[in-house]
Amino acid sequence: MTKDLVVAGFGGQGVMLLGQIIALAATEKGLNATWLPSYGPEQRGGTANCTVVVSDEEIASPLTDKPQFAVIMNNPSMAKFEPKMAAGGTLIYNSTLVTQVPARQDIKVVAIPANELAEQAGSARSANMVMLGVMAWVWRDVFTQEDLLTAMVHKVGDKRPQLLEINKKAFALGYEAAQKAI
Amino acid sequence: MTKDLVVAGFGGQGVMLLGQIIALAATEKGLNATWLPSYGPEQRGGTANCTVVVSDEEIASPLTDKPQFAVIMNNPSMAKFEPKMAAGGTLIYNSTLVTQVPARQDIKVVAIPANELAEQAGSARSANMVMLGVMAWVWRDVFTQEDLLTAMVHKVGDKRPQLLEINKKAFALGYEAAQKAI
Amino acid sequence: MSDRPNKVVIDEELCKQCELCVVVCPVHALRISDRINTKGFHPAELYEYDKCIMCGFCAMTCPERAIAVYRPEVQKA
Amino acid sequence: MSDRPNKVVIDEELCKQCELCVVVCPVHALRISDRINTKGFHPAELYEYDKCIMCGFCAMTCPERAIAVYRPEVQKA
Amino acid sequence: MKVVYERPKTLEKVTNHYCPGCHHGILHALIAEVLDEMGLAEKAVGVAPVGCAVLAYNYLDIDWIEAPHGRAVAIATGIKLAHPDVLVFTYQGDGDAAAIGLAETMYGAIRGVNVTTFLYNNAIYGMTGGQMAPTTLLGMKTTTSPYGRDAKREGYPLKMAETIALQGGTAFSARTALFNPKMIMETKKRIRQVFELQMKGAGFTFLEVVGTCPTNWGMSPVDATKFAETEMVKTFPLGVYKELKEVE
Amino acid sequence: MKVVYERPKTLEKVTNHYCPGCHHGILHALIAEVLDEMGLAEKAVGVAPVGCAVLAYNYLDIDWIEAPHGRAVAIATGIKLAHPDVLVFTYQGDGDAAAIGLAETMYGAIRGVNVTTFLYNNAIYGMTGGQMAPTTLLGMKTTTSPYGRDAKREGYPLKMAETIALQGGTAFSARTALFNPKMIMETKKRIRQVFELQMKGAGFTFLEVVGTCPTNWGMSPVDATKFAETEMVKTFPLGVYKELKEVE
Amino acid sequence: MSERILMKGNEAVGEAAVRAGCRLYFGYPITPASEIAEYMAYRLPQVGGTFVQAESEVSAVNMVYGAAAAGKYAMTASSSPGFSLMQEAISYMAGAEVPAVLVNVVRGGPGLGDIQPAQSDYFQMTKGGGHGDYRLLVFAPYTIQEVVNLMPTAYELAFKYRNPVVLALDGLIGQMMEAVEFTDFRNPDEIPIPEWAVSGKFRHGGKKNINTSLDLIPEKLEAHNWKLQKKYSEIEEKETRFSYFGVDNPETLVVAYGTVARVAMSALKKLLNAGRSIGILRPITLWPFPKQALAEKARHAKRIVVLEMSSGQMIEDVKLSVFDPNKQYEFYGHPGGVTFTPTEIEEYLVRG
Amino acid sequence: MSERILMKGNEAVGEAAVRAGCRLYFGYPITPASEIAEYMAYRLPQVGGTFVQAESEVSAVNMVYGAAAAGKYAMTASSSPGFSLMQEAISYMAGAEVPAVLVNVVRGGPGLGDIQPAQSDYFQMTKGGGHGDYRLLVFAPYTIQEVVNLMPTAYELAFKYRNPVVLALDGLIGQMMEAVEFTDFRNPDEIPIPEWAVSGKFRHGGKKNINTSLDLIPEKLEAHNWKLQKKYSEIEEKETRFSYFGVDNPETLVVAYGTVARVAMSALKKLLNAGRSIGILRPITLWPFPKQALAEKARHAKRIVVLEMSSGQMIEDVKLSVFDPNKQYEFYGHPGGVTFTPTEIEEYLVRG
Ligand SMILES: Cc1ncc(C[n+]2csc(CCOP(=O)(O)OP(=O)(O)O)c2C)c(N)n1
Ligand SMILES: Cc1ncc(C[n+]2csc(CCOP(=O)(O)OP(=O)(O)O)c2C)c(N)n1
Ligand code: SF4
Ligand code: SF4
Ligand code: SF4
Ligand code: SF4
Ligand code: SF4
Ligand code: SF4
Ligand SMILES: [Mg+2]
Ligand SMILES: [Mg+2]
Repeated sequence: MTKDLVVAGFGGQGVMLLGQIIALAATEKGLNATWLPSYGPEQRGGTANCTVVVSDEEIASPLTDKPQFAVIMNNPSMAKFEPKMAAGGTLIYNSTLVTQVPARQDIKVVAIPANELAEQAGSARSANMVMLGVMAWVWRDVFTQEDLLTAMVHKVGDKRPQLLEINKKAFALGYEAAQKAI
Repeated sequence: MTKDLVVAGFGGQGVMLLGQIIALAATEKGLNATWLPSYGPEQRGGTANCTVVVSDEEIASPLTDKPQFAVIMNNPSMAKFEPKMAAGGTLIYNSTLVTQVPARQDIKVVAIPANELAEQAGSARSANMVMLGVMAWVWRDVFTQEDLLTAMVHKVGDKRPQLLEINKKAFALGYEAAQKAI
Repeated sequence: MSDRPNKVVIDEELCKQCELCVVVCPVHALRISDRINTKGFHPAELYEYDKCIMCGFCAMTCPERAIAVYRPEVQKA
Repeated sequence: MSDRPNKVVIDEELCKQCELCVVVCPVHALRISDRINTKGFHPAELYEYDKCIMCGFCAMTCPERAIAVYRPEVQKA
Repeated sequence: MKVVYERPKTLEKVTNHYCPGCHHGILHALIAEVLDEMGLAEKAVGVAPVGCAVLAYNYLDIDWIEAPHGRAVAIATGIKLAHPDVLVFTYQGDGDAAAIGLAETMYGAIRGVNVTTFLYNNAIYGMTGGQMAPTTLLGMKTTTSPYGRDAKREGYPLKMAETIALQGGTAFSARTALFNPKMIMETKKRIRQVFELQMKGAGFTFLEVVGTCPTNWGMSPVDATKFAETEMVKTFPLGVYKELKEVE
Repeated sequence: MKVVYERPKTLEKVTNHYCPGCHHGILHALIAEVLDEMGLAEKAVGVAPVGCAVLAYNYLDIDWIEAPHGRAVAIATGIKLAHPDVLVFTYQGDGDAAAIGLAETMYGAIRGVNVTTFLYNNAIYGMTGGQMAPTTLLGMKTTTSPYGRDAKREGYPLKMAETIALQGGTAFSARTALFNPKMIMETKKRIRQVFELQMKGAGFTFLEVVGTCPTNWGMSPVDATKFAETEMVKTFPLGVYKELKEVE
Repeated sequence: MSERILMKGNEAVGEAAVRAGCRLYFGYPITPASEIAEYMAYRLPQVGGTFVQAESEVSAVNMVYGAAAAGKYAMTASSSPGFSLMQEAISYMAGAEVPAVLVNVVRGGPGLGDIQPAQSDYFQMTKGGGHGDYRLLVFAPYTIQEVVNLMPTAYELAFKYRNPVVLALDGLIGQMMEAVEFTDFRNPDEIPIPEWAVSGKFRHGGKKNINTSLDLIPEKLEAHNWKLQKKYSEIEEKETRFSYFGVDNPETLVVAYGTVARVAMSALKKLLNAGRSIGILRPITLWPFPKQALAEKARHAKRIVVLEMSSGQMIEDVKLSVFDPNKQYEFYGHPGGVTFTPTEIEEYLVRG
Repeated sequence: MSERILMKGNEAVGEAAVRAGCRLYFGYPITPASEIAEYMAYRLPQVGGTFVQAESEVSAVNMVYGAAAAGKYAMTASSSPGFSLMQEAISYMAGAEVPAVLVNVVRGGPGLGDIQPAQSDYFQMTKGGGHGDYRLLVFAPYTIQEVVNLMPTAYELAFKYRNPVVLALDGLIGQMMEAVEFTDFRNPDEIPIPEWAVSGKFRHGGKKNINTSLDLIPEKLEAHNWKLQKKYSEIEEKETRFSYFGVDNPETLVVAYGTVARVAMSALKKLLNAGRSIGILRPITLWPFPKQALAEKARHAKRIVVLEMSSGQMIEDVKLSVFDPNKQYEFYGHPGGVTFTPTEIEEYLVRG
């Protein structure tokens, strides 16, 4: 099993963190995982993205030019990654912000109103956690919800219980939405 | 015709200048000439030396490991260069200061009391000009006395007529001594 | 508002919503608007036209030089 | 001179004939000698033994630290 | 209708890459305004640093060269001696001009090179993500002084305007800031003054400008501006430290 | 028989390579004397420069490292942090410490590195044959200022003791000389003082010592010494510029 | 301590150095290497070590020079432009036989270039760089775990041979995260201060130590040079490292290191599954270069394909190693900070 | 003006530069290159030029960078350790396509080494040096006259290709004197300021010039790199220089440059007189290396003897050029500042 995922969006949308939580969850499960950020000028103002590869074998390239999975948080990222998706891949996008709906027919497309759900959970800033919940469903063959929630706690800490609650709620809403949408 | 010469002595003995005058005389005659100084740590305190090559052909190496001619102004230089002389070469030394008389039988050895003659000419500092006079005789197949004297004036200038007189006198004494000695 | 002569003109595409102009305005005539520009920022706007004394502070403070300030010809009394 | 106790002892091989000691000596007790060392320098020497007040100025000035200065035990009167 | 303020002609009409509220943008604009007013844009050459201002060449409509990190004054020296008739200035960060480039900056002053240096002092390495600068305040946390700058461990803030003022070839050295309109006007006045001095051949002119780095200070632009006004100036007192009155 | 003066133990008994009458020899000896008196030779590490003192390691019987040109203070920083219990000093020329090594020397002072720098100021590049130094006097002819140093062309002499004194981490900065016994004793006193300060962990200690270069000044040793006394001190006033009294 | 930790490459460099016994870090920030300094600034005070942010790379490497000459495990890290500034000191350290570990997280050049992963400092690290005849041991790990595993070796060899060692990474390895295991933790107090260290005479029996790269007598300097060359020969003989993956006598032999090798692995696996006669030789030491291994693996090959994130540098060593005009040598590269994609490598190898 | 003047190599460098149109010199003293700076300090003010003694080689080369980017003929000179310090800026200049002439009077290394003639910076000048993929045109004259003759060419090519050019001398050529003739004297006012020069917009029609080596978009930086590589190919094609002396198809082919070639000439002449089948190929450009010429001359050779004042650097380019395993390659060298003697070369060639 080798799966890869691109997470892309604005700098402030927490896409790096989302990728790291998934990589951490994999590591904690004893799987191999790589997390590769885009860095540098891309970051400032423009889009930020990272690539996660999860595998039960040794991972060769941490970088993928034809992602199987993608979480797309804004329009510029959609423009950048839709054409790169592997045929048969799954593209999940934040339908609250992304107005440019994917046109490709050879990929699975999942629209998740991440910001809406996040606000429902208590903070628009937890849109990335909504997407984590979505990924929990999408990669349910790899992770339990518990796996990802534990990794999330390890990553963001549990010092601010209120924030954690919001994040968990967002996660749950995402998981639910994904179940419905897919 | 290709001739080479090593001039060696203490830093203050004007050995560099002596070599340069000969190289200049050759150049002014339309011959080819190279002058190569030892430089660096050898200079401070220890011995200084230079190598002059004069030729009517293009000069390949400006550096010679078996000099045909040598002007030796002090003991350390004698120790250094006597063993290097080409068989059949001519070694001229300053017998006022050099106490270590050359032992080799396969070279011509010429003792010139350069400092004495220089003092006779008016200044111990013109010992190098005595040796220039000597070289004028030794290399009379290449240079006229005039050639070397002209080059000397070009090199040291004629601003200080008194000094020039001493130098010329030293030159003459050297030339004379060489005629007698060789 | 549109038929009143220009006082403060903000290039909304250049604005980065830093609020420096808002804070510097001595008469509190500026605020951050609800609009959103293509870079995702809410640009500043002049919302108290009459208060504005056209001092130019906002313009000289704006790091984006997104603001121009004009002084309408005054009909002297 | 040799049976008088040491006052100024100059290591002639170390001396470079710079004359700094000669000039610094407050009583002009030093001079450059006629001797020549293996490096070709004429070393300084104490030529006015009696004048020397053993102040040590020459020693502390000598860049070669070629000079040692001693104060003979004085037979107090 | 009278123009109170319009974007200066020499300031290219593009969105710069600076973070929202960063004072780099203000300093750029002031230089552009003075170039416009003095009619010098055609004769000016800017030397961009390595630092957040590395792309300054995209923002002012004059000739530019991008120097290796810290070497702006050396580059400027070469240009000025090649063309003594052009106005040459360097635009540098504190890391660029006062850490890796300290010797070059100092020698501009020692040699009295007839160029102008603007040092944007934001007490941090902005471009590389918030490491300690020579000018980082004592106690300030940065990614390379994570326990807060401690004089015993990380040394003392370097006061460039004062140090430069001490050098023989310095014609002008001052520290200004940009935290309110008065200081902005003061800074602009000084920019004009140093350009005038340069055109008269006075020698090295140096203007340290206290700025902000909201992003790496972890503050809003408004708070960062306040921090510059209340905290930065304690370590970096504003004022003129050397000023040549007469130029022969 | 009482010893008034004997060659210090730590001064190796070899002929040094310095030209006759060069003050480098005096400064070496004074450092050796202080090391002897303080019993620190076993604990001392010297950092030799590139310059006439490049072979200093042959003359003092202590551990030595020879640094790249100008980098002595950086090297010293590495050594000191590796072994805080050793006494670390750099011995540098004006070219080494104040031209190519200016940033390194300054940062010793800014950072307050607990090492000592001796700067031998002979206003010239001795080792390379008499080129202009940062400290060359105005009007002085050198092989690279053949028309005499002109402030407009070659800039101004750099005053290191004053500039170093300005930096926060400097515990001591002074300028002394060696042109007469009084000054020699003063210099020795200061050497002891800076070593004591270092052993107390005071921070960066800096001693600029006005010396001579008879060879490249084209003077006899006696005249050169006089020149130091009468001319050099005009541009380089002797004195203590910063002195930490209390060390926590 | 054998827990698997998800870690950024640059941070792993720092942690691995700490665990190898390094307590002295001197550095100057530069993308994409800055996290090494940042990690050390945070980590070293926790273990009684010292972090100094130098005023420049010139200064940083000279601080390392001093600390290493004093006998301690010291380190600096930078990226290409900063590494260029270190060349004089590196030549000195090689000449004076000072051991240290220097990290170069290579980025796109020349000049300021960009900040993306590259391999265009190959020549600089393996041959050119500073002046004079000297060599550096250059390790080019391709996973973060390999970074961690090589670190203690890097220090051991640096001190064994008294020679600077370079860890050549690139922006990708520096910036990515993956799980690593740290097994060793060496107590620096147990690392003896070497005999030769400039550390105060009292530390080594009152004998005076001099560390210098100067010898003004050319004959002596020549002798010193031949001594260094002998050491380099010994290193070539004993310390060459590589890995090979593929069929035994491949028709197509790919040569690549670091990130490129890693990306190429994906393609290789596919091609091997498809039954192709192919293999990849990955130099782990760029110097000493695995000459013999390469010559052997190339014996039956027709195509020798060199992949580099540069415009072609290692290709010269490949040719010199194989030294057979009857092969087809192909270079395929990306200079300027562009990374290969697995697909493009696969396509290239299939097409070629 | 075609008088023969007896002149020191280093001074001839200065005079030749002045006559080529250089009026801006920035340098820092170092043996054995200092006389170049000293000569310029004296000479440039006479012709309205400017000499600046920089505070370091880093600063000197950046001043050259500025002046050259401003469109003027500028120069610096140094020797090995100083040249190492210039590597970052040289990489920048290559990247930003800034033309200048840089002189390296090579001395013995590594480190502080000594101050005697050497050739051990070959790798640094031709390949390694700074970071990133770039090349420098490297001229290696072997007489002072050749120094003088190459100087105008060096500037012309620097500006034609917008690339730094290196004049590689060594202490022997720098310090020796021989007669030279100066024929050209180019009035710098007649050298047009190029279009691209950063010299104030008014000088080039109000169009804004930007000089930079930065491009943060890797794809663009890659394209820029390929553009540079194309330029380098053109230079390789058009600007390779060498000289050959000896029989047409020598059995023994000697390869040497600069001082070594010159010393070897003495031996060669003797051996040719003695009827030996021998020849010497002397690269005049070290980069571009005379690959084809060498391959041709080597076709019938059995022995290929490479002589270098180093521990063996050019030998790699010789092998890559000939690329034939059926030859005998011999390296004979002196690192550390030791110069060959004519006799030893003769004996070596006879013995071998
Ligand atoms: C030789 C070299 N070293 C380091 C860097 C990395 N670097 C780029 S900008 C910078 C510092 C920026 O700080 P500053 O000069 O204060 O400018 P700011 O971004 O704060 O305006 C550094 C260290 C580099 N590009 N080159
Ligand atoms: C990088 C480098 N640049 C230049 C030199 C040449 N160099 C050796 S010593 C020296 C200057 C010596 O002057 P100073 O530091 O004043 O010492 P002094 O000899 O006067 O005591 C120079 C430029 C060098 N060795 N290395
Ligand atoms: S011009 Fe002055 S009063 Fe008007 S909005 Fe701007 S700051 Fe406020
Ligand atoms: S100062 Fe400028 S950028 Fe900032 S909010 Fe006001 S208009 Fe926008
Ligand atoms: S000890 Fe004093 S008095 Fe005696 S010789 Fe020396 S300087 Fe003169
Ligand atoms: S001071 Fe020393 S070196 Fe100089 S003359 Fe006197 S004894 Fe000799
Ligand atoms: S990082 Fe800091 S200095 Fe740089 S643009 Fe952003 S706020 Fe300004
Ligand atoms: S050259 Fe000058 S500084 Fe150097 S030893 Fe000689 S006199 Fe002293
Ligand atoms: Mg800054
Ligand atoms: Mg000096």
